[in-house]
Amino acid sequence: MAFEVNDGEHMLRVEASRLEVRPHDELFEVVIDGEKKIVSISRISPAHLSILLEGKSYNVEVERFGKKYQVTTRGEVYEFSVTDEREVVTTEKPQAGGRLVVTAPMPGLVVEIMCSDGKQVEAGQGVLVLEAMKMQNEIVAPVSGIITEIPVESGASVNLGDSLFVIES
Amino acid sequence: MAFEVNDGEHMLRVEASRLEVRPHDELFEVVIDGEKKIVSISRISPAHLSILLEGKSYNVEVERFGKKYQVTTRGEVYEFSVTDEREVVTTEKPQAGGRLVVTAPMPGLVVEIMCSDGKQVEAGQGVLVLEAMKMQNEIVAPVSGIITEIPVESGASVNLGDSLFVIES
Amino acid sequence: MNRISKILIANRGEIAVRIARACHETAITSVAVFSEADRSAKHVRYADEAYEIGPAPSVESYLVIDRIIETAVRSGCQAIHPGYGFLAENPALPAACAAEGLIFIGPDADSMALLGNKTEARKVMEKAGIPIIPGAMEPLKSEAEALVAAAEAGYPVLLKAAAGGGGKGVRVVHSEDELPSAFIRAGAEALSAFGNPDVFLEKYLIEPRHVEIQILADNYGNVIHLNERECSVQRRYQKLIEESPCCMLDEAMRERMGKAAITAVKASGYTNAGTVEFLVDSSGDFFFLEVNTRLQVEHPVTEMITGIDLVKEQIKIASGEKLGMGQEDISINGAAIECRISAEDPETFLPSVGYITELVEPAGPGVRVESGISADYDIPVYYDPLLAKVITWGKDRQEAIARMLRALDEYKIKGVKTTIPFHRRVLIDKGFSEGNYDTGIVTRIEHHRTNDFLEISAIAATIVAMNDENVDFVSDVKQDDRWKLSGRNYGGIRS
Amino acid sequence: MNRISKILIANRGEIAVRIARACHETAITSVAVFSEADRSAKHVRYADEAYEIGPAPSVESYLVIDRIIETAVRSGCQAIHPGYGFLAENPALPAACAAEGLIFIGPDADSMALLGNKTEARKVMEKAGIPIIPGAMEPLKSEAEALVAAAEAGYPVLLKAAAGGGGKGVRVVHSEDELPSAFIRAGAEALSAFGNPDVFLEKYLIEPRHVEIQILADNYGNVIHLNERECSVQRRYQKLIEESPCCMLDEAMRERMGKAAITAVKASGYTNAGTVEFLVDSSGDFFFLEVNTRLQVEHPVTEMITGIDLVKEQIKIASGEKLGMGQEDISINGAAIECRISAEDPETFLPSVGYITELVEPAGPGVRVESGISADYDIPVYYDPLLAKVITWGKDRQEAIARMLRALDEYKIKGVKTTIPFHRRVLIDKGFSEGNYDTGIVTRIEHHRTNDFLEISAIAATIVAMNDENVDFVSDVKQDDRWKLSGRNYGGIRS
Repeated sequence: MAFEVNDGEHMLRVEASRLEVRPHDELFEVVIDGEKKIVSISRISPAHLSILLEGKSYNVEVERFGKKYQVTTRGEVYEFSVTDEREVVTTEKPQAGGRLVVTAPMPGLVVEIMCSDGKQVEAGQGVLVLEAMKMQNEIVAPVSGIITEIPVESGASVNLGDSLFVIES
Repeated sequence: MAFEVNDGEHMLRVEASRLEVRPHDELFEVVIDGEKKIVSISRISPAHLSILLEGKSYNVEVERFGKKYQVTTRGEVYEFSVTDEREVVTTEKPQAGGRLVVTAPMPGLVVEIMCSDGKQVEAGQGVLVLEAMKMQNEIVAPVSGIITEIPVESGASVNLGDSLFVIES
Repeated sequence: MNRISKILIANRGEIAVRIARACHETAITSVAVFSEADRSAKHVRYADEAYEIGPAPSVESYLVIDRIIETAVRSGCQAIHPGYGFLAENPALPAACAAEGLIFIGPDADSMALLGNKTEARKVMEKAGIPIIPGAMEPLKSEAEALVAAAEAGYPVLLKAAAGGGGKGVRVVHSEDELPSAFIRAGAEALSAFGNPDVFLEKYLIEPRHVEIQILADNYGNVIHLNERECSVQRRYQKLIEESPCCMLDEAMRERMGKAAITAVKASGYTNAGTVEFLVDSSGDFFFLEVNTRLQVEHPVTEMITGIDLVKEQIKIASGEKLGMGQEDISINGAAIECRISAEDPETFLPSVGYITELVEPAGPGVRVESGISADYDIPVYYDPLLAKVITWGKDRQEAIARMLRALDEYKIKGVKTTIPFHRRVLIDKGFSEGNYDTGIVTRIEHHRTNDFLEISAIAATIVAMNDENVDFVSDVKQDDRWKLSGRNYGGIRS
Repeated sequence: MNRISKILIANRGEIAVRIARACHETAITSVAVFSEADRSAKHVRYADEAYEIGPAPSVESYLVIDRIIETAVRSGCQAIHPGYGFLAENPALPAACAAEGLIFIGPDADSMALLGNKTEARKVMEKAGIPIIPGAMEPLKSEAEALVAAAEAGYPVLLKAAAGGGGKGVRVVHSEDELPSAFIRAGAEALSAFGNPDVFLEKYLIEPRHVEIQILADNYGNVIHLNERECSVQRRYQKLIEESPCCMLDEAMRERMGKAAITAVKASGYTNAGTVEFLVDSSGDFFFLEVNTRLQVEHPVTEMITGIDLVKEQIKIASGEKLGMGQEDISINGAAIECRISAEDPETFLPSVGYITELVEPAGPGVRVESGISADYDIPVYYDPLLAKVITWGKDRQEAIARMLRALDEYKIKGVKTTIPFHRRVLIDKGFSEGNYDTGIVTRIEHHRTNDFLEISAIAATIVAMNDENVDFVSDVKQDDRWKLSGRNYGGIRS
C-alpha cells in the first residue's frame, strides 16, 4: 500500500510493509521513490521512533498537528501531508467569491474589537486584539474589504481555529 | 470505608471519602486514627501523587510491589500492607512441618548447583549460585536440613519468586 | 541579622522552582502560592508548602498583593521572594512587606520606585555622569505629546513601558503615522503586564548590542559586579539567548562598564541583586538603558561563570548579612550561554498552548536545565510562554555553543511547538558563532533547510500515519499482531 | 597527528552515551554497537550509527573483539573507545586495533597488560619506589597456594581478580576456613567479568581511605595529574559515592600523591587517561593499589572541579595531539560529588530488574546527570545494574552535599528499586558530612527512619489501593465519575 508524502516542496511515494515483529523492534520493507530499503523501527514513546536504516541511527519525533505530520530529526523539522494514493484526491476549492473567514491563530482572549460590522478596512489594518500568554497580538485584515461578521465579542475566550471575523472583498 | 494500613511497626486505620472532583485535583475527607482531615490530591502520573494537607505540599510516590505498597515521600520509604477492615483476615498458616521452599530473590541465571537431592546441609551453607547483573550470589540454606528438591538446573534462567530448592528440617 | 527560615515565593513556573531549590539547599522552608489553574504545576509540587490564592487570571491571583502578604503572614514566613515578572518590580510589594514586618528579598520600595520609573531613572543616571540615550525625560501624557517627543528625538523611536521590563509594552516606531496605534498598544500592554499604563519614548539606536552588568549590593554600602551578560539575541525586545562573557568586551571596557554599573547602583541607593542594562553602539560607546530591580531570567549564565548562587546571595543580603566577597574574588571561569525555551511557534512566534505529552530534558557535561514544566502538563493560556531555560557551560565559548547544540538536540518537548528549532538556527549562524552580532541578528538569520533527512522523515510519517489509520501492513498478519495503540506491550512497537 | 572523525564506542549504558555526547560536541561521528537485548537502549538511539553485534549475553556480543573490530572497519571508523568494563582493560582489544590500523582510545596493549596484571604492576611500582601493600607477588595457582600466601600476609586478606577492577571478583577473607569457598567464587567472578580467572592476594588494610589520582599522559612523555578523588564509600569493594577534593588531603600530601601517580605512569610507559589508586591508612601513609587503565565511572567529579572534559582529552591524546596544558594550569574549583544510581534494593543490594515506568531526572544549578536509561525502558538482566550517575558541584563541599540531597529528592525512577535511599542515608550521616570517614563507613551507617511522613504516606497508600481495587469512594458518585485507570482525562485524578 502506497502513500504520497508531501512537504510542500517535495512529493515522495512511500510504500511500507512489515516483514517481522521482533522483541525490541519491527522490520519493514520500505519502497521510497522506487528504491527498496530495510528499516528497523522501535517505538520508544508515542511521539518518538528510533529508526535504523543502513546503519544510521535516527531519533525521529512525529507529531500530528491537525492533518499534518510534523517530523523532527537531527534538528530539522518537516511538515508533511500523508495521503493514501488510492484515495480520490479531493481538490480544495478556491475560496468562493471574495468571502474570507479569518480564524484565531492561537487560543486566547479577545481584549479589543477595533472595527464594527459593515466597516470598510484596508489590508493590514487591525480588526481585533487577541491576548495570549501575556502578549497582545493585533489580528489584521489580510485583504482590503468590508467586515461582514464578527462572531466574537470583547472579553471572549477563543480556541485555535475559531472564527474571528469575515471579510468580503 | 475503612482500611488498615500497616508498615510492620505501626497500624493505622484510614477512612477516605471523596468530597469533590475539581479540574486539577480531587478533595477527600480522610479520617486517620480518628482524626478528620481534608486532603487535596492531584495525580501527576501513575506512581506520583501531589498531596496538599494543611498547607504542606507532599510529592508522594506510590508503587505496588507484589501485595505491598511502597511509598516514598521526602526521602523516606515506607512499605505498607493495606487491608479492607471488613475482609476476614486470613491468618497465614505457619509453614507445615519442616518443609521450606526457597525462592529466587531476583531474576537471574543459575550458574552452579553446589548440592544434590537428598544431601544434608547446614544453615548458611551454599546450595546454588545465582548470577544477575554480573554479580554472583550464593543462595544459602536458611536452616539446617535435607535438600529434597532442586527444580532448577545449572544454566537455567529464573524469575523473581521461582522455586530454587526445597529443604526439610 | 534576621535569620530567614521560611520564604514565600510570589511566583510560578521555572523561577519559582529555581528559588525553591535554593531554599531546599539551605534548609529554608519554601512556601508556594498558586492560582486555580496551577494546582498541579511543578512549583506547587516542589515547595514544602503551597496555598491557593485565587482564580487563573494573574490579576486575580499572582498580582494580588494583599492575598500574598496575608498568606506569608499566616504561614509564618519571614520573607517574600518575588522572582521576576508579576510583582517583582512593583514597589507596592516591598512597601506592604515593610508594613507587615516581612523581609522583601530585593531592594526597598523607594529605590525600586525610582529605578522602576524609567524616566526618573534616566534623570538620576544623567546626574551621576552615566551616558543615557536621547529621548523624553517624562512619561508621555498623550498621543500629541508622543508625537512631539518623537519628532525631537528623530525617528525611529522606541515606546517603552515606564514601569516594566522584559520587553513587554515595547514598540519601535519608524514614522509618524505608526505612532498613534503603537502608543495605544504599548500602553495597553504596559497596563496588562505591570498594572501601569505609563509609556515613555527614547531614540531608537539601530542594531546596538545589549550588554548588561550583574551587581550585588548589601545593606552596608558594599557593591560588587559579577561581570557582563551579552543579550543581543532579541525579538520584539524579548531576550532569547544570553551569554557571558561578551565577545566584544576587553578587560578595560569590562572594568569601565562594571564601574558605571556600581555608580548607578550607589546613586540610586539600591540593594540586593540587580542588573544595569546598557546598549553598546558599533563604535563601542555604551548608554544606560535601565536597571532591572530583580533577579533576571538570564541570571544562570553569571552563576555558571562565577560559581556564585545568586538566589542564595539575595537571601543572605536580605537577611542582613554583609557581602562575603569583594570585587577581587570575582573572576570569569569559562563561558556560559542560555537559551529560553518558550511555547511558541519557532517561525511565527505565536503562542502554542497545549498539553505536554512527552518531555525529555538534556543532561550530561556542562548542561543545566531550569524548567517549570513536566510531562503530562497542560500549559495554561494565562501566563508567560517561557517553559524552561537551558544553560550550557564550556571551557570556552566554542565548547559552550557545541554543548548547547547537543542539548537542544536532546531536548524533546512534545505536544506543543517550542522555540528549540529557532535557537538551533541562531547557534549555527556564522555571525553568532563568530561572536559578531547585535540586536538585529534575529531578523538577519536565514534558515537553509537541509533535505538530508527528508526521506527518513517521510518514512517515519508514513508509518505513523498508517498506524493512526489502522492500516494493515501486510495482509497475512493476524488481527492481534497489529500495532497496538496503547499499553506497554513489550513485543511489537509500543505506542 | 591522525585526525579522528569517526569513533566506534564498544560499550553500552551511561558511559556509551557519555562518549557519544563528547563526539557530538566535537563533530565526530559516533558509532554504537548493541546486543539483541539493547536495540531500543539509549546509547543506540544517541549515536549517529548503530550496529547489532550479537545475542544478549555479553560474552556473545560486547565481549567479542572480532565482531567489534569488524564493525569498526566496515563502518569506516578510525578509532575505538572502550568506555569502562567489558573490554576496556583487555589488552587483546588494543592489540587487535593495532593489527587493523585502528586507533585504540586508551593505552597501548603492553602497558595495559603490565598494569592490568595486578601482580606485575605491584612489582613495577615497588621498583619505582612507590609503597605497595604487603602480599603475594604472583597470581595464586591453587587453594593450597592461597592458604600459604594468606598465612604469610596474616588474616584478614583480600582476594582480587588479577585482570580486573571495579570491585568485581574481590573477596575479603577473615580466616582460613573461609578461604576455599572465597577462592572459588572470586575466580569464577573474575572469569565471568574479565575472561581471566587469575586471582591474587594481599594484606587487607582495616578501614583505609580509598584515594585515587586522575592522570593524563600524551604520547610525548608529558604527564599531568588532575588532583585526587576520594572513593571510600564502598560496599563489596564497589564504589558508591566519590568526591573531589578529598577532605583529608592538604596541599603537601596532594603534591606527594600526585608525584607518585606521575611516577607510576612513567614507570609503566602508560599513555592516555588513567587513574592511580591508593589506600591511605589512618596515619596518612599511602600505598599503591592499582592503576585503572581506562576512563573511570567517577571521572565526572574531576571534570566538575577542573573544567576539563576527560573524554575529549582522551580523543585528542589518541589522535596524537600533545597535551594542551601543563600541571600549572590545573587547579581545583569548588567541590564535586557523585552518587552511582543502581537498580538494586537499597537495603539488601540485591539486583532489582524490571520495567521503568516513570523517570524524572534532577536538574537546576550544579546538577549533572549521566544516564543510560529512559522512561518505558526494560532493564536487561544481562548487564551491570548501574543505571545512572548524579554529580553535583558546589563552591564548597557543604554546598555540593546540599545539592546532592536536593538532586536525590528530585530523582524519580519508578518500576524498580534503586540505591537512591541508600545515598541519602550516607549523605546525612555525621561522619560523612564532616568528611571524617573511611572504607568502613557503609557498615557503620544507621538509618533512623522518621515517622513524620507516616500518616501522609498511609493516606496515599490507602487512596491508591482503593483506586487499584476500584472501590467506590462515595455511593452517590456516578459510574463514569469514578477514577479513571487510564487515559489523560484532565478532570479527575489521572492515572
